[in-house]
Parts: sequence; C-alpha cells; structure tokens
Amino acid sequence: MSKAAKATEIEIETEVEVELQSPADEIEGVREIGDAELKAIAEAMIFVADEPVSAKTIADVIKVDRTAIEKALGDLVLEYDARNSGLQLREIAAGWQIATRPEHHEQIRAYLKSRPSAKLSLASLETLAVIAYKQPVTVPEILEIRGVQSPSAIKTLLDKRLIVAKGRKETVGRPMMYGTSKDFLIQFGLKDLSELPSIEDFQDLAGGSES
Amino acid sequence: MSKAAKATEIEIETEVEVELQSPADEIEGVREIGDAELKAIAEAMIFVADEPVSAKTIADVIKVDRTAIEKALGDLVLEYDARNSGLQLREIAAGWQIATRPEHHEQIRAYLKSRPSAKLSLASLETLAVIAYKQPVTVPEILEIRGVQSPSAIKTLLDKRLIVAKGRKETVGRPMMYGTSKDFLIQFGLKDLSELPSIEDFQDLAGGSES
Amino acid sequence: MEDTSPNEIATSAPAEAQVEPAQTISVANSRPEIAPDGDTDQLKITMGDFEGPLDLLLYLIRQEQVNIYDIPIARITDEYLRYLNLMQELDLTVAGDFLVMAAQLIELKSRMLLPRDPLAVEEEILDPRAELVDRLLEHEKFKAAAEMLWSRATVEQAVFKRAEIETDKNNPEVTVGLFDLLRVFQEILARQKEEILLEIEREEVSMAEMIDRLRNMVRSAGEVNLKTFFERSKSRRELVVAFLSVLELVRMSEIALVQSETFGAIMARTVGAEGQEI
Repeated sequence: MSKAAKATEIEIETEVEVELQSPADEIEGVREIGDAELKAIAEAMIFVADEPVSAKTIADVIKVDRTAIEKALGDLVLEYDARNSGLQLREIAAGWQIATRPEHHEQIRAYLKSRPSAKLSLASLETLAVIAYKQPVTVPEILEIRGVQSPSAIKTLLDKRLIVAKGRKETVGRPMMYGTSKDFLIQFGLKDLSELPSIEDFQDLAGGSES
Repeated sequence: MSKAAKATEIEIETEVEVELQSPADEIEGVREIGDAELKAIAEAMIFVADEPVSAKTIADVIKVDRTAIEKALGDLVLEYDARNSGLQLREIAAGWQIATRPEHHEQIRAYLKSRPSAKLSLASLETLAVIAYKQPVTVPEILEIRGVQSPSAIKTLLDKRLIVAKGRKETVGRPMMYGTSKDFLIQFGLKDLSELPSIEDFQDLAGGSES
Repeated sequence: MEDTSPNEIATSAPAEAQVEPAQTISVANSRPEIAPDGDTDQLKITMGDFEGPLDLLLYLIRQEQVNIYDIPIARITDEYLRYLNLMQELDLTVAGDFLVMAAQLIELKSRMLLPRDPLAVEEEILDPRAELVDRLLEHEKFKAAAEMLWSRATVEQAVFKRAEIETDKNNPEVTVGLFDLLRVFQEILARQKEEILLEIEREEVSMAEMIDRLRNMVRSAGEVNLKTFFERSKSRRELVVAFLSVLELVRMSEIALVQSETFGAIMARTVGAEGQEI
C-alpha cells in the first residue's frame, strides 16, 4: 500500500520513546503511522467517541507516544480554525471533542427545532458554585457559606450528575463530602477545574474597592 | 464609584431568567450569509443531524437558494479530501452525512472495544448495588433480592474486576459468596466501604427543603 | 446569642412595623423592591424570594446604600426585622435560617451599644461586625461565581455535539456514580417490598380455611374477640370471608356471640355448657 510506504519515511520521529503504561507484550505490534494518518485517526476516533477522549486514550489505542497525539491534535485545532469550519475541535473535561461553534447556534437550533434546555435555579447554581470552589465540601460547610439550608439543591445537583460524593469527612457524624463531576466540566465548557476563575477575582465585585 | 451602584449591576445580571427564550422567531428576517458562513453552517447542521440531511432541508432552514447549498457542500467535500481528514462528507441516497473513512476502521474498532469500563448496564448496576450493600452475598441471595436472575451480570462485574469471590457459604450447595473489590473502591473513589453513602445520607438530602 | 429565642424576635417585629407608613404590598416571584408608588406618597413593596438571610441582608445594605465595611447595624437590623414581619404578615413561611440571623443581628446591635474598653489599644479593638461582613462578602463572591457559571452554561448551550450514531448504541450503558448505587439499591428494596405485598394479596383464604381458622381460635382460647378476628384480615375480600364464616358457624350453632354490655366487645364462644345466645 502506498500509504504504508509513505508512513515509513516519517516514522522515525514519531516513535521516539515509546513509553506505554500497558504491559510489555502489547507493544509487540507497534505499527508505523505517519503524521497525517495519526491526525486522521485521532480525528475519526474523537468523532465516534460519545464523550470527550483524552490524548492518552488515543495514544494507547493506536500505540504511539502521547506527545505525538498531542501534536497531531494541536495541528488539527489550527486546521479547523484556518478553514473556518462550522465545527471546532476543543479540549473539554480532560479530553477532546468535536462540536459546533457557538456562532451558528441560531441556525442549528432552528434546524433541530430545539430550545435551550431549562437550566439550574439560582439556588442550585449558588450551591454548585460553593461546591466547585470549596470541594471537597460537606453539607454543613455549604450551609455555613450560603447561610441557608441547601439539601434539595444538593439533591438536584446529584440527580443532574453535576456533583459526586467524594468520601466522608473524618469529623463528628462523618458527613459525606461533595465535589464536581466530569459532567460539570462538560456542561460548563471547562477543560479542568483550574480553568475556573479564582474565587478571589470576585472580590472586587463583592466588596468593591475601598474608595 | 459607590459600592451600592456596583452592587446593583450584579443584581440585574443575577436576575436574568434562568431560561432562554426561543430564538426561533428572531431568525425571521433573511440575513445576508457569505459563502464561507454558508459552508460552515451546512457543515454544522449535517454534523448535529441524527440522519442524512438533504441540501433542500439546509436551504430551507437558512433560507437561501438550494444551488448555493449544493455548491457549498461540493466545496466542503473537496476540502475534507484535500486535508486528508479522518472524516468524510458524503452524499448517500437520503442526503448528506459526516462519517469516518473506512481506512481507519481497524483503529476505530480497537478504540470502541477499549472504552472505559466505568459504565455498566442497568442489570449489572443493580447487581453491583446489591453486592456492595449486602456483601458477602451469594448468587441465590442476589436473585432473592433482585427478583431477577443475574448470571451474566455477575460475570460482567467479575470481568470488570468490580467484584471478587469471597469464599463459599456453608449452606446447601455451598454457593460462592461475592463482595466488592479494591478496584471497586478506586473506581468509586472510596477509601473503604464505610464511605458508601447510606440511606440516611440520602434522606438528609431529600428532606427539609426550605428557604 | 443562641439564647435569643425566635419568639422574642417575632414579638419585637410588629412594634417596628407600626412605625411604618401605609404600604401597598404585592408579592412577586421576583427580587423585592421598595419604590414610590406613582405620585402618592405610599411605598410599594414587592416581596421576593430571598435565597436566605445573607441574601436579604445584602439586599438591604444595597437598598439603604450603606458601606458594607461600615454597616449601620441598628438601622439594618430594624429593616431586616421589618422584612421578617412583612413576610409573616403575608403568611410567607419564615424559615429558621432567617430567624437565626435576626437573633444574631439583635445581639450585634446590643454589642455595638456597649462602651468600648477605654484601656484597649485602638488596633486591638475587634469590630463586632467583622464576622458578619466577612460572611456577607464571602456570600457575595459565591453569588458572583454562580453568575459566572450561569453565563458559561449559556455559552455551552450554543455548542452542539453530534447526534447519536450507530456505535453509541452498541454501548447502551449508563454512567455510574456512587449515589447511583444507593439509589438503585433502594429501588430494588422498594420493588421487593411491593412484590411481597402482592404475594400476600394473592394468597386468598378460602371460606373453608377461614371457618377452620375461627373454629380453632375459639376452641383453643375458649372465646375470641370478633374485632381481633376481623383485624387479622389483610384485604377487604378476606374481611368479607371472615364475616361470612362467623355467620356460618353461628348458623351451624358451633359458636355463640356474646356482648356483655351495650357497645362492648362482641365475643365468639364455643356453644357448650352455658349455651347462652343472643
């Protein structure tokens, strides 16, 4: 196959330090894959995935180095942008995903005949904000910050899978601790928690500068 | 600037109704859409569609001439080919769709097979729940509680290493007893079994919602 | 401050309200608003759903246009209590959280009135309001964070993923979280309970069995309170059968029904030596 021949030429650089976590015997069948093919496979894989795929997962499946995949994905992102695609390749929830661009949401919605789904109540959002910034956090601690009981808001957030239990706190009554989930990252378009603006950035809004 | 004035700003924004109004009626006025945008919207629309989309459908939604869409789609096909994408835009009997290219089927299949095991069928989930809360427990006991046979679920859970055999029960037939594994704790982020949420945790959340 | 009972607040609040001018009050599901009502000098008050006492306090601080770092506690406390009073007048349930805050405000108000220790160094005097201010600022930060989340979610809703494709269906599985385990387990237990109940209902007692049951009870105990006997019935149908079996045994003169006083218990006895009947 002509593709295989092509692949061999470029091969050398992609294979540098194959450090796989998988058992040694699986490395046996390391295939020779060129850059262009790598990009194509990664793109196809992200497309078929029903949730964001990490570079590591892709690397493990095609048995190449993760940095090679990361480079391929970086190139792909630029390509998508350069050709003004209606789609974007983006990093979300510690993985990669193909999605439409927000610019065209009106037409897309008109086509799908969909309305934006009902979002969370203010009470739930405030509870979620406390959990996002203070995780892992217990119900009493949330109460302390919000100054109001939030059990039903917490249940809503659990039902919507935006938060998850994170073990128990070793204190009186061993209350359950909560933190945000992967779905939280996805629904709020975050790569990871570090992408959240620092809570101190809201200081100005809250207190205003002393003037 | 006064604090109060600033605070008022925040107030207004927080007040925004947590449900967006339908944008459908805003599209009414025919907009001027350039060639590049047309291509992008058509691509996005085909991407989100759950079945092949005809050029006519796209034209109707964006309210442009069908030949313009056909030209845009033709251009898109060439673009996909030119950049050796892992995806292809193709026209089948019913309309246009985006799909992976056959060349990469092997890797795609490998990926689909490797999908994370954090997912369980309902039968497996039920069986796992019973084992988690009733361990050590035998298959007849699980059957008793679930009211449904679960042989394949047990096998799935064993394969996924979520449960392990815990010796035989000294009763008629000496059935095997099962309990959760270390992997179970890791997957669910538990330090030990005492961290499993209890009925009380759940009731704490369900009850007493007031504000 | 824990000693201040909610009742004290409730009684002090109406006194405050009497000082107030005439008000038109309307309850809306929006944020509260106090605004002059047209060209009358009445105040129009729109009550809103406050997320909690901190929310209400922040609102009052803004409304009164006071510096959050230098809250006039007496004034804000009065306003706060007036609001609680309004809520009660409107029969809105005033949650415990609001009352706790009221108690704290009153306590703060009285502490503000205490003369400062003249010997204390200026810097060492801790403003009694400091803790409350911190909580308010903290609370407002999270309100701003919630708003940020809201706008993020709005942007995210404009982004679409591909529709379901064939290979998704090969994987018809559910993502599992820790609480799913508990929820599923509870569902199983509920289902089990339902099945047991169904079984009991299906287990129908025949007329012959019921007659045997009554006969045995009367024989072994000498007499049986009919009320107790009927209460054993698990369904309406069973109750009817029980009733019929009593009639049947009376008809066959195997038992006699005895009532020793009007409205007293009716006892079923074996028809033996005494043999009195009613």
